[in-house]
Amino acid sequence: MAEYEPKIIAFVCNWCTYAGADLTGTSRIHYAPNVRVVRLPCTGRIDFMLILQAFGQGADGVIVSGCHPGDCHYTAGNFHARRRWMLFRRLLDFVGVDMRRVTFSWVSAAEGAKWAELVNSVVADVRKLGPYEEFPQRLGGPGQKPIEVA
Amino acid sequence: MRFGFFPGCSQEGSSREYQESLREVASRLGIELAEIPDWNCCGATAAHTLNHRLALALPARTLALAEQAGLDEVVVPCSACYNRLAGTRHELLHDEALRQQITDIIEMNWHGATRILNVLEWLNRVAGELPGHVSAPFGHRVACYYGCYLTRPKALAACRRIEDPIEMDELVRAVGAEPIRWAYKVECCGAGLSVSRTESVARLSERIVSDAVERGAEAIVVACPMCHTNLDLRRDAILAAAPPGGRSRLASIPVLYISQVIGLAMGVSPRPLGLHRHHVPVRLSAAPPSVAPVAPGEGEE
Amino acid sequence: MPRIGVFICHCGENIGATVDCAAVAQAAGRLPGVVHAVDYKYMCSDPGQSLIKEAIREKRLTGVVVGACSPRMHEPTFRRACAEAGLNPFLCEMANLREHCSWVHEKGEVTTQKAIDLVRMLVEKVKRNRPLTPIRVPITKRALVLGGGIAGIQAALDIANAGHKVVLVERDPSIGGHMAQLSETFPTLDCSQCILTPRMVEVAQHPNITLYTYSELESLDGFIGNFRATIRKKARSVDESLCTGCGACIQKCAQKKIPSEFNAGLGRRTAIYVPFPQAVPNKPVIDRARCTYYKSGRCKLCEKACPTKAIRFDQEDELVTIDVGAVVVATGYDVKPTSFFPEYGYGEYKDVITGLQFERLASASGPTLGEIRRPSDNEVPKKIVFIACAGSRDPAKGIHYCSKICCMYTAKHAMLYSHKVHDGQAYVFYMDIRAGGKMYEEFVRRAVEEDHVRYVRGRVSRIYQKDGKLIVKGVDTLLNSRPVEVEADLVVLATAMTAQPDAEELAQKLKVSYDGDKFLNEAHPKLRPVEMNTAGIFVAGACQAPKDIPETVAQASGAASKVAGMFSRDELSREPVVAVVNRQPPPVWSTCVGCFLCETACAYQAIEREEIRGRDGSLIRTIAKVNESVCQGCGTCVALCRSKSIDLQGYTNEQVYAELLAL
Amino acid sequence: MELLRDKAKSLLKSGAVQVVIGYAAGSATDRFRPHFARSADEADRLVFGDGCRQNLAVYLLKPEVRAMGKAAVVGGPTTLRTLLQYAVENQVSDGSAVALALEDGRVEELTSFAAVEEYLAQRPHGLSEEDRAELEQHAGRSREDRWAYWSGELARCIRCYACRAACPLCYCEQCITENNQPQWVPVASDAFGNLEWNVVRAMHLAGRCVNCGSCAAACPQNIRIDLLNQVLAQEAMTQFGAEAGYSVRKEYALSVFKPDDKETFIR
Repeated sequence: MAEYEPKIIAFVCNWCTYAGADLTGTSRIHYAPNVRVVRLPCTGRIDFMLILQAFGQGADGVIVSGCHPGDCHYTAGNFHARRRWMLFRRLLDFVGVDMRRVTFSWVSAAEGAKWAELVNSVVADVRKLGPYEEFPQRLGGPGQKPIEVA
Repeated sequence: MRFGFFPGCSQEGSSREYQESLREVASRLGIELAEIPDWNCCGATAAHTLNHRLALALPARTLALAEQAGLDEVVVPCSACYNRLAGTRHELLHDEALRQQITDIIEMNWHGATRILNVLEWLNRVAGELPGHVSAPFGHRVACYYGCYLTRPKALAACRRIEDPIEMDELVRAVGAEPIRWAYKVECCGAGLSVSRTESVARLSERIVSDAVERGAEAIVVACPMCHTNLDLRRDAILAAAPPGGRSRLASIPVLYISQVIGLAMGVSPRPLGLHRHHVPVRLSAAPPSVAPVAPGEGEE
Repeated sequence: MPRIGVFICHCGENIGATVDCAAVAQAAGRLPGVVHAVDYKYMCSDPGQSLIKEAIREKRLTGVVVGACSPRMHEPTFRRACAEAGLNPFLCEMANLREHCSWVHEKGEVTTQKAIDLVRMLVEKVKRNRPLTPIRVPITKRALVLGGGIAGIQAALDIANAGHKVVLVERDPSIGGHMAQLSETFPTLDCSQCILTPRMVEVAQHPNITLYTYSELESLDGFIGNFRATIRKKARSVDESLCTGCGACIQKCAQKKIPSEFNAGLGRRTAIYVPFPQAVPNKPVIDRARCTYYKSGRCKLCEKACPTKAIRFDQEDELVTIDVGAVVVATGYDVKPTSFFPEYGYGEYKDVITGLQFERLASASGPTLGEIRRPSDNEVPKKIVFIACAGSRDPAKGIHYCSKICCMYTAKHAMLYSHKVHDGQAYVFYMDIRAGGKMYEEFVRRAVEEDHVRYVRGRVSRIYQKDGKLIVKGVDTLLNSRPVEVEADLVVLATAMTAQPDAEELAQKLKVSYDGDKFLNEAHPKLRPVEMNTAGIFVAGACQAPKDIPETVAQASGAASKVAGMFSRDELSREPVVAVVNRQPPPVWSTCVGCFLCETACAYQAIEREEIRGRDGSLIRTIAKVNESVCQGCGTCVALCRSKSIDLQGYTNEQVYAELLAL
Repeated sequence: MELLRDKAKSLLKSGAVQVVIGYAAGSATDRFRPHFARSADEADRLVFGDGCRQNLAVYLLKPEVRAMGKAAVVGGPTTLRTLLQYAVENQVSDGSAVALALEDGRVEELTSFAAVEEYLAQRPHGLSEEDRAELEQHAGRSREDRWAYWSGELARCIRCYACRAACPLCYCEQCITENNQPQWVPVASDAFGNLEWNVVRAMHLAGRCVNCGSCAAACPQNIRIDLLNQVLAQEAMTQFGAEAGYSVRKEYALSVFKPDDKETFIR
């Protein structure tokens, strides 16, 4: 059976991490193709529910990344996001979600290499963890197993 | 009121009069100075030039002992001991890992409750009650000399204005004295070179004493044993280093501890204040009758 | 039914080399809602764009997805193309198949599949895009300039000369600021008054400039293009229309011993006074705190002396409200007084003065008419010591930064002193000489080589007085650090340049941010130095950071050009990517429950409270409302809102959710 | 009980309030139900006892109760904290409601937010010892155990939304679950839908929940959903020093920030 390829979904901010990923491209730094990037104006715009929805879509790992504190194009978006993540992480961990599959990071527009290294390390870690079988799938989502009718 | 007390080596030896006068003042104010049981040497310069952990462990043990004895605030007369104890407390409170390491070494626990006060901070606490106890106002012009350790480093400084401190000036004013404005409040007196290179101490201290004399001070007031040693004990070397002429006042201006000035103002006679132990005899003209001339060396126990 | 067009670009070899563009186009063609899918070698080229335009017209497309480079690169290009073909530009999205796919992955099926996924994400998103139109914001073409120093004067003149109305507000009785106090200016030693006074007169006479002196900003509301400023015209107690500026009242005034602020406390002035001879407007003001009449009700000598009966003791402060489109903050700086330095005598030594006070001594209109005489006994000092970095670059004193201009004006002072006191000797204690401007280094070298100023590299630890002399104890670190003592007659401290004492209060009125030292924050230190984060407010001069006159004037002209640029259009158009609170038909009005937790979270204060009232005026509900001209579109409020009543145009919840579900 | 009834009657008679929201005897000796006393004899049916734990502040925002005019609400510290949290969230203005704080038989009338703040300031803050111990006990387990426990528990959720109805701070007219464009929270009570709902409910109460326990009490399936709120309340306290309902001036934890908020997990 072909080697297991983890599915990674990334939510990134447009001004720093997305631009950083662009720089990875212009510098032709190769990295694992498992990630799909959703572009949002700011980490402040990233709703915590998106992370759960991503897992519900069959994702095995989620990356959430934006500007370093102080660099935010909107001055405070990332500060608000950080506070949300601090609380949300504790809740998910308490409920037993595998937090090793959720990665939060700051990647600036100048850190092309860091983006590539981040994706590669997340893909490698998640590949070791294997598919996130135990996480329930969204009804009608791609990972949905047919419902057995008793 | 009850305070902890850490005499350190100087209070038992070279500046016993500082402890004696401090205890006189404290008892007049109804304050108990409870010596920390089984205190050990603070390590002074020797320790922190050799080994950083040793320099922290020695004072840390004393801090732990004080905490166990329930002495929340400890008065430390000698400014070198004050620097070591307060410095250790500051470092250990700001570095949890270091605190863990040091408490392991001394095999005692210390939670950081004890606070370290030097004499000026302690006297400031009771400054309000001083005028009430003054029976013989110390009506003299005095030059308050703060030296170095009381104003450095900035984080531990007991004085608010580290370049032009006024705490001692306010205290002497509270007992009727008149502090003069002079330029050598925090200039170096040569400190530790007192033994190894006395001529440097002589040169530096001479400028301090002569500036005080030129500005009409009748006495120099200090709050640290080292300052007192250099300005008082080394007076002969100072005279040798002084330019010729105008040496009589240079030879006779006495050096008093702040606690002695307050003691005198409270009407305590010179002997209990240890004035007889000074190298430069304490003769203050037109001083209140209670200050009889005392020849040096007389009455040595 | 959505009719989506997908256009895959080869970008020459950049995408085509590793991604099978034809397969991607084919796969895209099979996606539900996609009615047109092609791939082409250079989609951003002219033929490429016309491919898109024709497809829009022929297939009546309702949405376009271009699979090519990064949207940060060509999103504007393709959106313009769609607009030209009649499709709302915000119905066009880009999938990043180059930087995020072809350039970073190997050629092969996996990469092509990723490209297809990326396109599918954007197709699902574009189905939920709605047509948006740029936000139009009307602009009031009048500028408010705060501060009448050289920065404010320059900005006001530039804006006025660009044909726009300007209101210049100055707190002191006259404009001119600190520059008016200077004797000569480095590096050319031309007289400060000679180059400044003409500009001051030009301001007073400019038809487009309304000048309010002895006035302060009371409050500022509104947003870019639509500010409402309230200005408090403090009562001058003199009727400006009648007063001819003859000065008779000043001669007669009984109060003659008031320390003159203009002369930095060295000279004296009367209660009714004009700060300096070249003041603009040259009309006196009564200092009510010091005037005998206001203290005891007697005197009134000035009223008796006034030929035109212009004195108005009962004059009240006046509040003036004006509409402005932009604000230029040019409120200048302050200097630390000598009392800030305990080691230099705490300000008690008369002959230890600040650089500004030395300027007054050297100035022809100063208290000593230009002769260098020391304040204590009016003697000409034979030995003078200048101390650079007094307070600046001194973390222990809480001032970390370098004040930038002291090295230059200290050299200038030493030069002026040498020219005026030939047998005098000047010393300068310095740490480093910072003379980086044009002709600056040459200027300092002249002071050292031609005027024989003794530069001693070392800090001064203490100054004390002895037999009328000031003993300056320093060190010369270049002579193996031997202590140096100079018996000086006069000591000048180049004290630190700081923000104005009320800078914080002003910043809070303007709702702009400031740094730890109370200097105002520019939007971006390198790329937007004259703008501020709050749209429509600009900054110039030393209120933003210590700087010299050339930089200040350059910044003032920069700010003015920004304002003129803004006023060149009748309306301001802004990207419609802003948040919107949903509206529902009555009686619900909106799903927003008015908790306003978003209001505190908004970094731009763009969320306001809207009161829904019934026909009888009774308050039905209070709900949030986004001010579309101020909102920058970060979306923090959208993610914060529990009931999802607020959404971000261009990145609505539906769009983002659809993009995610396409994976 | 008597004190409470007299107080209610005097308030009603003086017209200070038009309705007193308290508890009345329920269908069994140990059961109580909310009671809206608007006249003297209705006030006589007011009772207070151990079982009265439901947070009555929830009725203050109901349009029907608002229509009755100014209300007085009976309750313990958590009810008072709800009042202050309503103030932070601009739902109740100062003086528009009276609180009757009940503690070991005494009734204290608090008419302003300041009075409520002062009353609460003397009471213990934060989670009680048992709550904290229970949380530790849950959090201490391995991840697999925690996941097994919670996915099992949440699977039993029938999405009746009684928790939402009971919670005073769930007052959104259109809750996110009723938003179907996009369908953030799936309607079906399958494993994913239940997880999504309970996580969203807990997060929406982070830094707001006053730990009154009404949600867990209302849950027909007896799922300990209040633990989810308590873990977030504890985290908000340790990380941001934020505690809901103790001061009108305290900002909502997620609408403010400190530039140097400490965290260890962001790469």
